[in-house]
Amino acid sequence: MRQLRVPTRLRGVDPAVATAFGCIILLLLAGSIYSPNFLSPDYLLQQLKVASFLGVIATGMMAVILLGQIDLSVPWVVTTGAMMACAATAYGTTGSVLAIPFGIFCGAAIGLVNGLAVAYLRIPSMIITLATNAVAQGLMVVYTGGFSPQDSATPAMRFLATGYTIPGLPNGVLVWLCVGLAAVFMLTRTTFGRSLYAIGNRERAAYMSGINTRRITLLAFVISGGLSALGGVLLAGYASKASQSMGDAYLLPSIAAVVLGGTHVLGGKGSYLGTVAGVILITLLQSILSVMQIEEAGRQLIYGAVIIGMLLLYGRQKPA
Amino acid sequence: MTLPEPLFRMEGISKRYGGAVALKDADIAIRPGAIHAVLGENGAGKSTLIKIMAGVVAPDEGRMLLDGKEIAFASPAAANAAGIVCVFQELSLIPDLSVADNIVISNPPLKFGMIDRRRQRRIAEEALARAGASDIHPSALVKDLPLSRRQMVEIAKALARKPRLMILDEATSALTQSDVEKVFTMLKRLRAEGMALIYISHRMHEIAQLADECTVFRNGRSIESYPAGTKTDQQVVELMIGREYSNVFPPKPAHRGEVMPVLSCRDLSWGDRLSGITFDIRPGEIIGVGGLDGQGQRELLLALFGVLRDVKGEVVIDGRPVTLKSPRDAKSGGISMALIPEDRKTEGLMLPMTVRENLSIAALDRVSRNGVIDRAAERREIDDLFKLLAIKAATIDMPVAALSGGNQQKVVIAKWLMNRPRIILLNDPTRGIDVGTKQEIYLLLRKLADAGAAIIFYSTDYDELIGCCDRVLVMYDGSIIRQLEGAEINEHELIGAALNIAGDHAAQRIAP
Amino acid sequence: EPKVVSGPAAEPGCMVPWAADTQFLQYPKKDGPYRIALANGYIANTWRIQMVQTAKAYAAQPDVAAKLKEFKVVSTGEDVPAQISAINNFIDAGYDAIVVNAQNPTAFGPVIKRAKEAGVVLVAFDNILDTKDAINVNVDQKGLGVLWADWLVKHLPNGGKVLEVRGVAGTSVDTDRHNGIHETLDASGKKFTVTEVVGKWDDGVAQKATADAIATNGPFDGITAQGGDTGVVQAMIDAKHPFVPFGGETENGFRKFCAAHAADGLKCSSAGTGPAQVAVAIKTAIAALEGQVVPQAVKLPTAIVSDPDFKEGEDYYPTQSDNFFVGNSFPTCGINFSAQEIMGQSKENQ
Amino acid sequence: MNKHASGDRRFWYAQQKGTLFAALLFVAMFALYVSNHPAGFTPNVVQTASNKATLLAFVAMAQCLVVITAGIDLSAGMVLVLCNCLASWLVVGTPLQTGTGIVVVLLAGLGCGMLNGLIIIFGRLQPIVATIATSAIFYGLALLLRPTPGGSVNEDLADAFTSKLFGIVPASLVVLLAVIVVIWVPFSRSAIGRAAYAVGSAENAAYMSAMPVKRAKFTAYALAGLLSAIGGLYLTFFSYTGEAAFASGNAYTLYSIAAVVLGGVSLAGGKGSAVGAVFGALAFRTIGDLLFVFDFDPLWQPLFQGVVLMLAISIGCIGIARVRNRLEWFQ
Ligand SMILES: Nc1ncnc2c1ncn2[C@@H]1O[C@H](COP(=O)(O)OP(=O)(O)OP(=O)(O)O)[C@@H](O)[C@H]1O
Ligand SMILES: Nc1ncnc2c1ncn2[C@@H]1O[C@H](COP(=O)(O)OP(=O)(O)OP(=O)(O)O)[C@@H](O)[C@H]1O
Ligand SMILES: [Mg+2]
Ligand SMILES: [Mg+2]
Repeated sequence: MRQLRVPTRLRGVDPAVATAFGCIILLLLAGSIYSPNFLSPDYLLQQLKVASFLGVIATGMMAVILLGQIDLSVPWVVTTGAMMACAATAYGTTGSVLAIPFGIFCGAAIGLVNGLAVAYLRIPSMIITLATNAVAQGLMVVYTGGFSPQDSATPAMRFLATGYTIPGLPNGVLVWLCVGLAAVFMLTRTTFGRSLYAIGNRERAAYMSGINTRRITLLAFVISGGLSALGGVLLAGYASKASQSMGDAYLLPSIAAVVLGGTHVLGGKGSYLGTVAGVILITLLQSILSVMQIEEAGRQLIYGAVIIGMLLLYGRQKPA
Repeated sequence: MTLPEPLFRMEGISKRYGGAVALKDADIAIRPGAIHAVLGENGAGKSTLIKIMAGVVAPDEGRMLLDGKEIAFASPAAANAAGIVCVFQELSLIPDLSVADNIVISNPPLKFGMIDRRRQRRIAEEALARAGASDIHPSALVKDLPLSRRQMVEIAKALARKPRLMILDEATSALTQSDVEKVFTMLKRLRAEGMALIYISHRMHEIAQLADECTVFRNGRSIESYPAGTKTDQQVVELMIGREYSNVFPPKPAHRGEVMPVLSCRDLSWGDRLSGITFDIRPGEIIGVGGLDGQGQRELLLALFGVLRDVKGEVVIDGRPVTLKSPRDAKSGGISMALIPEDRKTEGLMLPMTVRENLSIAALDRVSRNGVIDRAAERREIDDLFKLLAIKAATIDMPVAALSGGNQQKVVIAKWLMNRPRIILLNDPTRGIDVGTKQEIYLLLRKLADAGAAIIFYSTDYDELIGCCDRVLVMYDGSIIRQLEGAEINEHELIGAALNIAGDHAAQRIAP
Repeated sequence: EPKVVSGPAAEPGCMVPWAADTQFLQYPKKDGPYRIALANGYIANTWRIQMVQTAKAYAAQPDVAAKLKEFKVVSTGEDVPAQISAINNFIDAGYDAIVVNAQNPTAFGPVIKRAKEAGVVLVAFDNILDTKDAINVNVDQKGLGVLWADWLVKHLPNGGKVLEVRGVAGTSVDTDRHNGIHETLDASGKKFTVTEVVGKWDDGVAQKATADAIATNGPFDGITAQGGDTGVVQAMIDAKHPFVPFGGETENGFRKFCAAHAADGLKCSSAGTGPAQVAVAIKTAIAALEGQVVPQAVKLPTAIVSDPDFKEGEDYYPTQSDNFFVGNSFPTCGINFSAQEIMGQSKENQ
Repeated sequence: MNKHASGDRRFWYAQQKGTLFAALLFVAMFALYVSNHPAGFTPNVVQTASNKATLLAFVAMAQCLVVITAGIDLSAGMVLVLCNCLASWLVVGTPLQTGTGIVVVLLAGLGCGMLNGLIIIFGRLQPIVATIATSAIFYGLALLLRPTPGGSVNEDLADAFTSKLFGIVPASLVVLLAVIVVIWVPFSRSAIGRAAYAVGSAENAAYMSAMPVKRAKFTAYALAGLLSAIGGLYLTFFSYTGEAAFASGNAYTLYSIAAVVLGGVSLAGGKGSAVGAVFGALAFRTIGDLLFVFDFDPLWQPLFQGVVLMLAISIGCIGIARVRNRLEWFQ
């Protein structure tokens, strides 16, 4: 009997993810003490809609974090995506039709620069993405100042973010759903996903196994850039216009959401469902705090304390 | 002759990891001034036992006695304080620190509360000298050293702590013969000084040479303790594996007719580490690579596998010259090469990932279509490999890190076999593997060769080269200095060539 | 070392003293042309970009350009020490006057000292400096809050539920405007319940916060916002919240909404601090260098338009970007840029 | 023995490469700056540059300590902001009150760092998200202290700390040097400091080698808090006031990461020195200074800064082209 064989267990839900969803319910219940409206379907759908922007952005962030890298260029890639999509509308109907793809393309292009630098020049992602963020900001400032910017969202962008294809379900959520399903498929079923995890765990071993580590890394950054830009496009649709600072509010929350969802910051471990939970948690927490009538100082204190509390509940790493 | 009282004693120790039982009701008694060998096949629980001794993990049950007094260790530091020091199988050096830093790591010499670098340097030099490794520069970073040097540093580090009980868990697995000699001399000296020593190794002849007492483990139980020399190797091995055991190496086939070489090297050079490497290998052949450690054997394998840049010379595969720029090129389609790397922890495995994911990582193309993994096909391939290599794992969805060292090594081999490679490069593949498994691997290699694979096999263990290989290339200073064939492959010739002792065969030098 | 003199200022119509007790200063006359620097902090938002563009355009006007040997702009980002250092550098480099949009009004004590020693004229605008040793050109931030609150008081004779969208916490502008709003509402004697959310002067943030507030605490009888107003209205529209009286800033998008939905109840008062105040600051600096009498604290007129006075092409531009700040001219100072002209300038040039 | 001596120099160089590179980068950029500055290489110009740069240098040192343990402190900037707000209340009045104030501010910073350490070590949380959370807490506290900018500081003291010694040497540089000598040198040479490096390099091996893993991490985070507090104190000396500035807190955090990387400290942990981080900070700050000496359209300035930053970090990776064993990419 040299070989032990236990049939594959049905893979249960990760307890951390389950706890995260438990926290969401707890949060809503806590909110409902303040105002019963927190449990109304309208409010919940609205939160989902708002969460979808963060959700799309966090998906890209997750791909990069799984590699053991990070993407700090999110703020201005979001803005670039939004502004460039709107800018395209200045070029007639072709422009309007291509607005959304063009916005995403611009984000992916910045992602490509990040990816090339990280994969081929081996510059640490934390710093190169900081630099591309600065460059993207510089470009957008030049653009805004010099080109009489066209910054209204097209009807298509409005529709994508706030319209309804399925009654009751905002399109933004639908977009997130599609992105999410694609991400789950990619992470669990494709060679790309496997390679992502492998590189995140040990790049050297992945390379020695004949994985094209550079291409995978490059691709992950391109995806992150593209999805950030898509987030920006959605955001522009939601606000019906693009503006300079629209991405600022998404960097730290997207990292927090991914990590809150159980993904390991050093890479190689994490599930998409966890990220979904993290995104919803962050969005709800921000929203509930925002309407509570307390001083901003109190909000910040509670925000920090609640995140730490939740992490302590389920986000603890295994003891060494 | 009365034996001295045991210094350290473990009674009824059990340890479970989740459902897996690593140790069950194990006993052992260690005396001062003796070398105690612990034997057992992979996963028998040896490492777990000594991790408990060294305070790394806590036992579930049982008690430990030091000098007759019951004791428990909360941490490695506590065990250290009690005089128990361990050279772990999984090295515990800090790669980014210097050799000297590492040697004094747990207890650096202080002056005004700061580390006294001069004294640290002296201590390190002393310890290195005691371990017989004064060729290592104390300021070198550990990560820049080859594995065998690291193991010497690890031993020096243990010595610097002046232990009462020193444990070596497969501490010599990556060492070459000459290093092993030095270490043995040192161990014997320590024994004479009255230190208690525990020695774990899968190399039987080492144990025969060193041990005073032996304890055999099987499936987490201590099966038997006996004074060394009271049992034959055969008996010991049967104790270990719990079944009969015969002849280690499979027979070598008779010389085949002339077949076209599948791979030929013409004048391969790389910087000052490789020069003028020329040889051929035919399908069905197992070529050994020998020599002292660090003579360019690893670089040769890496160069063939496309890892090194600016390699001069020609690699010809199936009669066509090729340029390989990455392992990906090397493993792909027509070439179908595989490399079992030297360090499974950093180059072979993604430890936290599951057995399944590790196994199919090198053969993803094989089990996927358009980038989508076919889980059923993957499963089938894995089942085959599990059977072929008899890998011991509760489920394929458990992390590879939870397997014992030997089974991890099997996974590394298996993952490349999934690719059905035609050319297999092995970099010391039996390191840390028990006799039973080693034998399986030798059989496997022969089976693969018979099926048409060409195998290049670097080993630090001469027995293996002698028993397994059809030809052996002995390397010295980056060149192939001798090629041994047939009856020439014996210990005498191997050592002679490795030390580059000019002899009657000097004329046969292959390399310029 | 400026002399304290008695008023009025050389251009009394433009350089209105802040209060009755504001001192008038006369700096020693220097010979032109002058080297003037603009030390800006953050730049990556529309207001600041528009401000910098206006400064450039103003400095390029022939009569102004004739007086300037050099006009240099440096933006240092969010961090105060960098801006302080920038001013120090300008002093060391021998500039005659430095115009500054301070990141923090209280943080410039040491620089003000140094500028004074070096005889450099320091003019602050937008975020003014807490000092009597520099010239401040400012819009009455608290007064803006008062204006908006008065508008609500006027339109909600019986009081009611008001949503207040605040700016960036911890800044003096936010606090001043907030205080203005609350003091006025409290003083009205009517019963107002105010729900506060933080919009950070950003449309996206304000829109989300407003949407949340409407869903949980709505509906409201009146709204006031200090920035990000376009987003606030957008959130009302998305939530199908009835249009209510609104006191807000001067973004083009906001005014577009106001003009379009006035008939449905979106009665707006739009008042704010236009980016063109930088031109007034430069003008004041030049006047000071020329030895003219200037008030230590200049009070700028507030650009205010209220329902039903929104005029297309003058108070708002329906085809233009939402992000412009429309109040971009100070006629009493002879500064008559339109936002459109400023932001579109290079495109026209090309 | 001779062989060992030449080996020593080689190994020393290998270990100090990052620091040397940062120093070189800084000297080159600063030379470019000063030689184009209208006022030239005068004490005033140096003083201005050093006052601005030391602030970031302190935060970069803080970040460096944590990064050495393979952690990261995204709350460093907020600790600076919090200590700035606190100092604007406390560091005033009589010399005794001022002194007490300084001590309290430093202790507060130390406390913040210790809180980070405790949460990360005993809560076993990932540093990146734990410090995102604590930075919200620190900012909340800062806002409580200073809902609007204001407060004051003992101006004599502040001037002394930001002035020039003997009319030439910037006091801030002297303080920076003193902090390196008093905090960094003992730390890096102590057993705890070595453990910090070990933890960053291979935590498991460090644990197996019986090193004080937890104590090392805790010390690193605590000292990081202290160093950020020194930064906060300096901010107060520099600006005479306190402000709960969210954006600038975050900016300092991100800049400190950039500085640390420019300074040759590996974000993977176990490598680099605070001296390198300080040079990194100085170099990073000089990028901003370059705006003065080159005549750029104001709207192009942010782009210029981004591009220079990108170039600066790209210089460091030239070595990758010379790597002959591809496995070295993965170290
Ligand atoms: N896995 C990798 N990670 C990071 N950088 C890489 C990786 N592989 C290659 N590079 C970088 O990309 C560049 C090109 O790599 P490539 O493998 O094509 O080089 P090469 O084999 O030396 O080619 P040539 O022999 O033509 O010079 C190299 O300069 C190297 O720095
Ligand atoms: N961390 C762990 N989690 C789960 N199971 C473990 C863990 N460590 C060891 N085991 C299991 O305990 C058993 C004993 O392992 P141990 O490492 O002690 O074996 P060993 O005798 O040292 O083998 P080898 O000769 O291969 O090193 C193995 O079956 C192994 O799978
Ligand atoms: Mg073992
Ligand atoms: Mg083993």
